[in-house]
Amino acid sequence: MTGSKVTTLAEAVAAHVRDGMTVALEGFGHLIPFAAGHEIIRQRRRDLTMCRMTPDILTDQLLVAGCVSRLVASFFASGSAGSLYEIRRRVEQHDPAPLETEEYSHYGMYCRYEAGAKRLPFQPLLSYVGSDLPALNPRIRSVESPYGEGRVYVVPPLNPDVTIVHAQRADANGNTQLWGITGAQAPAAYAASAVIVTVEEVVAPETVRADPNRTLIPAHAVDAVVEVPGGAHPSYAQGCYDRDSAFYREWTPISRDRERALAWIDEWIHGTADHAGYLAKLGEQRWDGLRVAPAPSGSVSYGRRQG
Amino acid sequence: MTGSKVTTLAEAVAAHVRDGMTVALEGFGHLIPFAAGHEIIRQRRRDLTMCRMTPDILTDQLLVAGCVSRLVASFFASGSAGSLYEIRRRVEQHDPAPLETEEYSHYGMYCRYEAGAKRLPFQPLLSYVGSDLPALNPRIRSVESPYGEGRVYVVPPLNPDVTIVHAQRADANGNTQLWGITGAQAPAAYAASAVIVTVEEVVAPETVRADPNRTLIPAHAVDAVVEVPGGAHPSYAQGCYDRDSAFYREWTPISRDRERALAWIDEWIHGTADHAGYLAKLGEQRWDGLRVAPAPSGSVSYGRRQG
Amino acid sequence: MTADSSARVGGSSTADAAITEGVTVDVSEVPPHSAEFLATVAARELAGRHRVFAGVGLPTLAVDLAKRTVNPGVELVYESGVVGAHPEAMAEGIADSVLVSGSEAMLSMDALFGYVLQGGYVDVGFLGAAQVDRIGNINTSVIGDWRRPEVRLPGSGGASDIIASAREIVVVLRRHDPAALPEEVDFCTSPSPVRARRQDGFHQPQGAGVTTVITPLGVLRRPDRDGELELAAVHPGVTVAEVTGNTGWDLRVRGDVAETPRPRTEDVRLLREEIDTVRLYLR
Amino acid sequence: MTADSSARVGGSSTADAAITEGVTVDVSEVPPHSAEFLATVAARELAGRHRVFAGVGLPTLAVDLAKRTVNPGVELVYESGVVGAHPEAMAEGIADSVLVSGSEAMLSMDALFGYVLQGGYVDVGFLGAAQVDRIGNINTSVIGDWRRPEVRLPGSGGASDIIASAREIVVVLRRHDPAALPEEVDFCTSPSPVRARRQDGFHQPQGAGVTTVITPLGVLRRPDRDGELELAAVHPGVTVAEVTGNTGWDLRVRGDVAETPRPRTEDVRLLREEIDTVRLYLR
Repeated sequence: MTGSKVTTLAEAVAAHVRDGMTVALEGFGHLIPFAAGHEIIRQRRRDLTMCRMTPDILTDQLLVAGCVSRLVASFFASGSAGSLYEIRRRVEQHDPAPLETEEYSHYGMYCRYEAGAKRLPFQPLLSYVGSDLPALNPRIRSVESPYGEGRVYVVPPLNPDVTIVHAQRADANGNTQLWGITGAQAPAAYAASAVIVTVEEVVAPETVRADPNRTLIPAHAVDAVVEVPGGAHPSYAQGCYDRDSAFYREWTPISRDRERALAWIDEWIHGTADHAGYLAKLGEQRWDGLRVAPAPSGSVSYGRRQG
Repeated sequence: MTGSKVTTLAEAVAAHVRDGMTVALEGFGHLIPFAAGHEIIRQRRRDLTMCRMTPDILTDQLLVAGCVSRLVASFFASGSAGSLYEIRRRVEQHDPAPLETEEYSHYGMYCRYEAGAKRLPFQPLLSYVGSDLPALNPRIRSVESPYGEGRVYVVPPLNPDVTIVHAQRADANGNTQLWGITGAQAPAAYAASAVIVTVEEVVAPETVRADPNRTLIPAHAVDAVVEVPGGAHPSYAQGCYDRDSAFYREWTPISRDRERALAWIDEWIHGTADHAGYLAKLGEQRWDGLRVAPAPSGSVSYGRRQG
Repeated sequence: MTADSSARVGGSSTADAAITEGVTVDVSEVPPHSAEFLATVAARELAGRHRVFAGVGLPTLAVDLAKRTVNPGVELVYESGVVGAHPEAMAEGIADSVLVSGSEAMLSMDALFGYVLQGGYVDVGFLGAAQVDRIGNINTSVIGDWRRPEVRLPGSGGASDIIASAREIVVVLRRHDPAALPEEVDFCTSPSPVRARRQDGFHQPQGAGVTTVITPLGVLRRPDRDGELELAAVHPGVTVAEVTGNTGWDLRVRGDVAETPRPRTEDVRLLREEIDTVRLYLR
Repeated sequence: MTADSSARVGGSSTADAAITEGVTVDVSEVPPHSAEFLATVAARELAGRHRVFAGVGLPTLAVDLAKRTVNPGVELVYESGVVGAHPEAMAEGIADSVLVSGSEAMLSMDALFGYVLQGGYVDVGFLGAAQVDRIGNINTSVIGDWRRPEVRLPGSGGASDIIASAREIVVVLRRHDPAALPEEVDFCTSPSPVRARRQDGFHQPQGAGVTTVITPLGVLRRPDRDGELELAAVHPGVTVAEVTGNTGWDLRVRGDVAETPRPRTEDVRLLREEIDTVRLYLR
């Protein structure tokens, strides 16, 4: 599966994300694929089952925009910055409509992607003994250890129709490299039928191949590669730009008022043609505040056989 | 668990490897901890249960030297270079004594380390349906999927008393970085009660911390750090030196003749005080033939928050 | 072993003996319900511990303070995969880039939850909660009926994974009333080993569960894996009766109940001027 | 689809049509039992395949040749974790440093076996064997009784993992006699899906099992997941009767049995002068 997979975000989303699909947008606090999520909003997809360990503001926005009817997740708030009010309105008041949720712990959710990627019928973990979570979620089941230590909880595979991730870089074939917090991106990609990777930069194959241990998602698992600089904003890309924590704080009052949230979607997503337009609207000055100073990893050698 | 763990190989082996223990020396073709294995021979340990996915020449040598009475493994030959005759003599002719073996496939063996590291009572995998391996090895069992897809084979945890690995570099606290083929080193280390890491180079903490994604075994899992340049010979260390393929070919006739093999152990292991002595005996010229040209990975940035 | 248990009752003006070794230092008058007070008390719990798994919120603040005061060598572990963080600035959340840059290891989440946590390497799991009950069950999921809750809380995150495998759990609560400390939680997200044991035939978790709950009124401890929470210390100006009256069950009071030492002014200065300069947690 | 099935029977001196598109090229007279011959036949099996999992030994040689001739775009995957190898020299084994340097990805073994293999990304698993039987079971463990074997073979390595999940398996044998091709293997290391199905109630492997066996006498194929191996091609100078007489069961012969095209002199030159210059596999 060689050959360039580079395309535009509009084309990638149009080609791979369809109404009613199960879509994983992964990125644990870091490298959250906001630009791709915003494009799903622009294309007005409906009735998606959204899979994300930490739904974050991105899910709140997709819910406000009416794209999502079901949520598979393990944390229903926005990191340190408080509640996601659209999620709360849906769950607590069924306003404007109920939201079906399927809930795990972080490791339970991660193990679902692992089982999905490995085509295992289930994955055991040590969590949940004594917890009410299995009663709430009948997909959490248990099996007896055949070695005599009693029963252990298991989770079933999660195999999204599409997984979308953001990374620092990939080559045109889709060999994808990320560093910093790597989240559930690799198993979520391998678990999916189709994978879209957005990156800060499409780089030469030689750049990737100089450091193959950094490739966490090889080309064979990737269907579309899109260069989207700043594509994780307001989350961050390690070494590229920092989290827009001010935006995270600003979202709380926006999210609390459904009309304001709708207006935000209209202005910032439907009101911009693409992510470049969104960033232009954000402005150079705000972006300047997110810049980070370089902190080089240093280079190691892989060696070449001589003679 | 901060503070230097740097010691000598003689001290590390004396402190952590005792007769009758279950010892994992991992490294999949790459970074095989030969120097540590040779030190086990020098210290005349007995009755060890040796765990290695690919026993390789190292296990053949430990068997010749009388250190090992039991072998847990998934491949009983020496890569492309043919039979390990000491293993074959033990198994086929019980000469000079039988060798108890416990056998898995590669992924089965890997999953045992995984289950050991994660303290899971078992790990499922898709292998073995229809194979005779479960009949040969009663530790390979099966469980029924609670999601209705039938039974699947599982393997139990493997928790060595000691795991020994070799790596390109670590800091004095034991934060260990390796690249190239990473094998079962990380799960084998986490599965063990004690861990010895030998490295090509002990580096400053700043070097490790400049690229934290390369740390596969953090300090908290490591008990002893030993700087042993060339410690993987005759296997290799990516970027440092190449495999001594000539030695691999030379071992076949040595291994075929038990008296020759014993003489080799006497001359090369008992006849040298330590690994530096072994390398000196090997000679500068032979080492020159294993040198590799540099192939830099290039540097990425992790970024620093400004202001 | 902890700062609290060595402190005297009765509003002494000398600060935590474990820190100052008898030297008199300035103590701060910040009220016991303040984030500064809670964070300082929480930070002291980390004296002598090797490895701490810090959850979202106030725990992030407390571990930062601990690393600057009572335990510079403490190894900070985060569910995002960070091991041995050396942040140059306060982390605004458990996935902040400052936790990553300069850390000792950046593991996969599988290695973090599987090897580090389930592997038994975490001494203290440091969590926030909406409710903690008598035997140390934690609720972070819902208030009310979970089919249509009054309040949808964040859910488990890593909490129900952490409680199963961390050696012990320290919880910081920002309220102390019968709703936050009920006889039994509305929903058990992260179970006490007492509750886990009732699930007959299951492989039992290795963790001791919640051993310490720090609230705006005092410190509750559950010294016995099979036991219940009891009052170990009251904060300055708080009476034992106030604590028991605001707890949702008949709270047992230890015979040696202590008074919590006040934060040092230096602790409060560090929190305000060097750690949480943006007032993210110090609300 | 394969080179063999498009070739004519009867010792034509024109080489493989799939490679040369009708142009007459020099063919080599290396004997069919030579490593050069076997590697060339094996390499041609890879035309049109995306992703190949190369085992220890002759397969390593064959995939190198395939990448230089019939399928430059083939993605080479090794159990050591290498994905998309671009070796600058012939790999002396599946863990050779030349497979790592310049590769597209160096995955953990968990990702390689779990995600890539079990995940269904491998089109062809390319294995050596001591025995292959009628329905395509592979023995790489022991000859004789496994409790005290006559010959202790290398064992499974990755083979029993690969056969369960690779779309199909190609085996190269260096002998063709009833001992190497018995009615039933002495020990089944890596099972045919036919044998797997007899294990009632088990989640069945997705792979088709062994579809092709290349021997010094000919090429056997098992076109049906539920079927048995049959003779599809004989090597030049070999009769059908020679093959059936040296096979341990009543080998079915296809109506359209072909003659294997000889290697091109260029294939042999590449193998000898550019690939296996140290004569590691070309023994």
